[in-house]
Amino acid sequence: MERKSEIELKKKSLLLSKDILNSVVEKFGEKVNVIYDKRNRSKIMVDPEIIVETSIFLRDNHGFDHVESASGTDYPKEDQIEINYHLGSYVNPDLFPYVLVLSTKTSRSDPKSNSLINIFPSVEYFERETYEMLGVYFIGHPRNERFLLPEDWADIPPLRKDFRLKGR
Amino acid sequence: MLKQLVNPVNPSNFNILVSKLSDVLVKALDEPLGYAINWGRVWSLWPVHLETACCSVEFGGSSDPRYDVERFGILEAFGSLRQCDLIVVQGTVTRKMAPRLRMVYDQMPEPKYVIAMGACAITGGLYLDSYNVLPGCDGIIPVDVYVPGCPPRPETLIQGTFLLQEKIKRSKIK
Amino acid sequence: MGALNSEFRFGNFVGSIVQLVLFILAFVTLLVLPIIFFVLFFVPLPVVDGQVLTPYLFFSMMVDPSRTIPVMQFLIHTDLFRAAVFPGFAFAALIAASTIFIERKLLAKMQLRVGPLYAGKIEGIFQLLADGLKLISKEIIVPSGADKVIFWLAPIMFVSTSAAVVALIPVAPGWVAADVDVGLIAVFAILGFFPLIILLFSWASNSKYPFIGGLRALHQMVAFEIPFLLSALPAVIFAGSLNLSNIALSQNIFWNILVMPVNAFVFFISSLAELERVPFDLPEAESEIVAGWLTETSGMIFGLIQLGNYLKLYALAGLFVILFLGGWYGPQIFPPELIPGASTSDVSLLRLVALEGLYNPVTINSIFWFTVKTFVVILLMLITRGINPRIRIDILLHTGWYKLIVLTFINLFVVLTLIYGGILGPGGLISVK
Amino acid sequence: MSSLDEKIEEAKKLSMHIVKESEEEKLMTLSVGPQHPGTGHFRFIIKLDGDYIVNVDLDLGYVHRGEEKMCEYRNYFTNIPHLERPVIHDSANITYSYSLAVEDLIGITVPRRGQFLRALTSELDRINYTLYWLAIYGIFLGHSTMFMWPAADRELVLDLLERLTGHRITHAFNIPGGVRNDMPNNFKEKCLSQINYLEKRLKEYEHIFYNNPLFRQRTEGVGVLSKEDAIKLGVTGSVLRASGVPYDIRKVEPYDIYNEIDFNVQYMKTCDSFARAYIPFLDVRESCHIIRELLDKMPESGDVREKLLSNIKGPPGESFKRVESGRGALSYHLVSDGTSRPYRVKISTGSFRNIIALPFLLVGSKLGDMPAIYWSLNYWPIEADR
Repeated sequence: MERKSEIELKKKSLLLSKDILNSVVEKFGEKVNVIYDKRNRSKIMVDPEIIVETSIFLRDNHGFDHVESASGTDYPKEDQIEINYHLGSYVNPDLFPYVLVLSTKTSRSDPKSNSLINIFPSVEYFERETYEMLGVYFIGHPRNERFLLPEDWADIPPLRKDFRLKGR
Repeated sequence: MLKQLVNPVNPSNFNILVSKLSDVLVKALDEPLGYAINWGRVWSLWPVHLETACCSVEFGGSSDPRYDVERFGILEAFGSLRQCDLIVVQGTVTRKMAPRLRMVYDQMPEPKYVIAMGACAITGGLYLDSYNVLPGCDGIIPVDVYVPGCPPRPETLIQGTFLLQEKIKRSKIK
Repeated sequence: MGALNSEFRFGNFVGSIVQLVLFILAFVTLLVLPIIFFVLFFVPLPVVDGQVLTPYLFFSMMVDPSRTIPVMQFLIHTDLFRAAVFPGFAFAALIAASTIFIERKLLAKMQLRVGPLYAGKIEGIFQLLADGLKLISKEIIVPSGADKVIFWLAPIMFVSTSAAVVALIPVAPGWVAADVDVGLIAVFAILGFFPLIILLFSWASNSKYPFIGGLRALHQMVAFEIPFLLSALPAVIFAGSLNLSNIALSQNIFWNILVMPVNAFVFFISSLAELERVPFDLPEAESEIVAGWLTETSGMIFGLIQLGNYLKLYALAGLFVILFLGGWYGPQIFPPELIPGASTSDVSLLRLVALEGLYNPVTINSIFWFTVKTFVVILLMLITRGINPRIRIDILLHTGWYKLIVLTFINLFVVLTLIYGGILGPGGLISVK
Repeated sequence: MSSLDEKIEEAKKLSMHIVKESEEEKLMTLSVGPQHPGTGHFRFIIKLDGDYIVNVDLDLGYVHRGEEKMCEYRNYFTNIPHLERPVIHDSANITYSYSLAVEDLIGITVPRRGQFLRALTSELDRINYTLYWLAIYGIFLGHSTMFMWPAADRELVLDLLERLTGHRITHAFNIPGGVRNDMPNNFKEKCLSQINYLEKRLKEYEHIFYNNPLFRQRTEGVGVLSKEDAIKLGVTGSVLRASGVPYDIRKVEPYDIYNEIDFNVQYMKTCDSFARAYIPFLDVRESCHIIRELLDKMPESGDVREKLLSNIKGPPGESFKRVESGRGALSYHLVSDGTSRPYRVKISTGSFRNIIALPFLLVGSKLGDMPAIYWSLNYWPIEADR
């Protein structure tokens, strides 16, 4: 009994995610890559220039209305910083368990990205934190400034991989 | 001798008399007053409301009905730091908090005492290698009593205040 | 200036106090007594019970202790004694001190705790002494840029103004430090000083939080002044006098609270607001404005203001008793003589124990009932602290200006109807003969 | 394109920093915290126009300890002790989420009894956290009895947790693969009796606190966060549910055993501070119910833990797992590069997501409402700073 409902849920979520991913790929074509599509989680990688359009498309057509989390990951070998937005929905009950990872990449030497603050106001502090911790400048964000670290912080952003902890 | 002392023409002699008298007075008053005031300080330690990190949960827990530090005259949830005489450094001191901690210490009236609560406040604890954490608060303010634990149980904190009380009892008043 | 003994015990503390007393005794015999004799030679002294009061009389009192009674009788009728000791400052301070202790214990019991326990062996009875000693010996910080004169003066003004209110409260027939004919008006006039003092002090502190607290205190007290005064009015109409003693005397048949319960309630609420107690402790709201106008107080300045606050608490509770709870009236429970047959006895010690001549059953009874009633009112004021959260300033002002003022008129009209109907009041059916 | 501009304008209307620059001189600036009885470990700078707040600027980071960086230097198991420090009184949930993420990464499932024990600690810690939160809410509103009562009953829950896990608050009980120990003897009876007692006490709290007219006056209609705004700001947990969105991770995305548990999602539609203060209280009631059900359905015996190597290597990949903690969704984004240490750990906490609503709610309200609004947001500063 339980197992059956489990399988049904799984099927439903897969169908749902397939639907969303297909529509995004259809709209933006080659600029979107689907990285993975697991149960209730899928990740798409978009080109930096269309991040705003993609998020508007996701918000208006599929009902993603907030970010669960936004963060960045430093990849020094590829000379890139990956920025992830974990999108979720409070409006669409089908999307309640579903989290879509919208990610983009920016270069490490001049990290810049378009801010999503006008589409999802909930990214405000997440983007400020990412700016501080990884040095990614968010174009359009009103406050790219000191947030969590002390005011006199003069080192490189701490979550970069070349920032080493003392004694490690 | 007495004639010399009370001779009003020579003011230095009069000063000697006064200072002798005041010495006698001080000797008589010092010990009982010292006892009295130290006794007052021992049973009336009001901690300042400054939370540096997560030990504040156990600090708050120590004033709950089971541990009830008001038994020992420790009144918590006090408003202004001007009326407090004890800082309990509740856990990790970050680089951002350190200047504020010092500022709070400087603003408190004398006499003031400091308890470093938790491993982080003593050495940095679990966060020893973190980039934003100081290795203990004793580089910023002088610590009287160290209370180890991560976090220390309320009983341990109470034990720490006992040690502080012992220290106050043995101190000289100014 | 030797280091203190590490054997720090309460007994040692008492021992040191005894040592201090012995020292003072020696000091007195060697220095003070000669000065007294010197003074005696030139200064005329009052005549007590047919004898001139001289130190030689004291020696004779050691032999016959009952001879002290006339001296004490003389002393307790002096103005200084009344103002400073019995119905005045010392009595009120004692009640204030016990109020603080009772408050802490009562709150602790309400909150499933034990409260102060170890300072002074028996249930932490000396907790207040410890706090006081600590506060006396603490550094006093005057903030930079503060108006030093006002900063130092305001706490003293606060205490003396509280003491002035206390001086107007009668505790028994004839037992009042200042028996003025416009007693009630005087009380309200003096209470009107508090907002000024608080505002001056908060301004003198040169800090933001005290300033907000001071403004809040001003708003609050001004808003509650009018219902406060109006709620006391029916009692005045009843008694036909503003004299507090006369108001109390007018209630020998029934208590005022029976005909004006609404006004008693309004008076109680207004006095809570006047005292800045929970739920009206907005000027000291910790979670909003640190400690309000007390933020920059340290050491004895804080201690003095607390003392003043609790003196005020006693004064207003006493005023409530005088106005509404029948003053000092209560069933006579003290016997006409403390020890029967002591007056005819030859043993002078027995006469001393029986307080022959000093003991007045009616007065003692009045004082007893007054104190009991005052403590009941104080307890009511304390209990509100345990069961209520803090109110917000706009709700408070709304309550003061709109609701309470209207409520006071209800009882005013009831009382006026009863008086013009010829039922109550001076010359009514039920009234003081 | 015009529609995009319109939407951006609309979003700007929701902007959190309203400054009337022309009236700057009239304003009074107050720095609230970090040494302030009304804040705790963080600071906000408010500007006052009379009694009204016109601008709020948050200053976080007083307890920022760099947990995310430290995670990259420790392996999957040694990360547990420091990861639970941000919320030591809700440590079961913060490690629960981490364990789920690690298990998702390496692809194991926890034995059935272990899942029940995890849920049990999680619920007990939720009660523990919420009672502490309630105590602080009481003292923030000047109600000292309401500080003492929940704090006293919290000790009973702590006794249970100490018996179960070995420590009062920092348990380190939920680890990748299951839980550390099995339940001690007689735990079930003891737990049930404590829960029964707690439910009786909850009624008394309602009498003395929630039904108090003064408390209602201070919170009802204060700090209204409408449903639309709550969704836009992406708040979570009790704040979201008080705004009328029945979103509980335990229900919408059941983890471990929660799909077999029958419980209700508590939500209210009044959107004000009272609702935000009342929802966690209702959650405690629901938790009592869940604990009873868990103890009832728990298998009598069995493994509690999938044995793992102490130095497990995560396969390259990502996982994102969340649980419903006392403050809302608590999620871990774990990136692994195939070594025994995580490559990147991002902790997204309920507090960090809820605090975004504070400037939004405080602007335009009175100074006296500040504590009522601030603490109703179910915010724990250390967790936001990490």
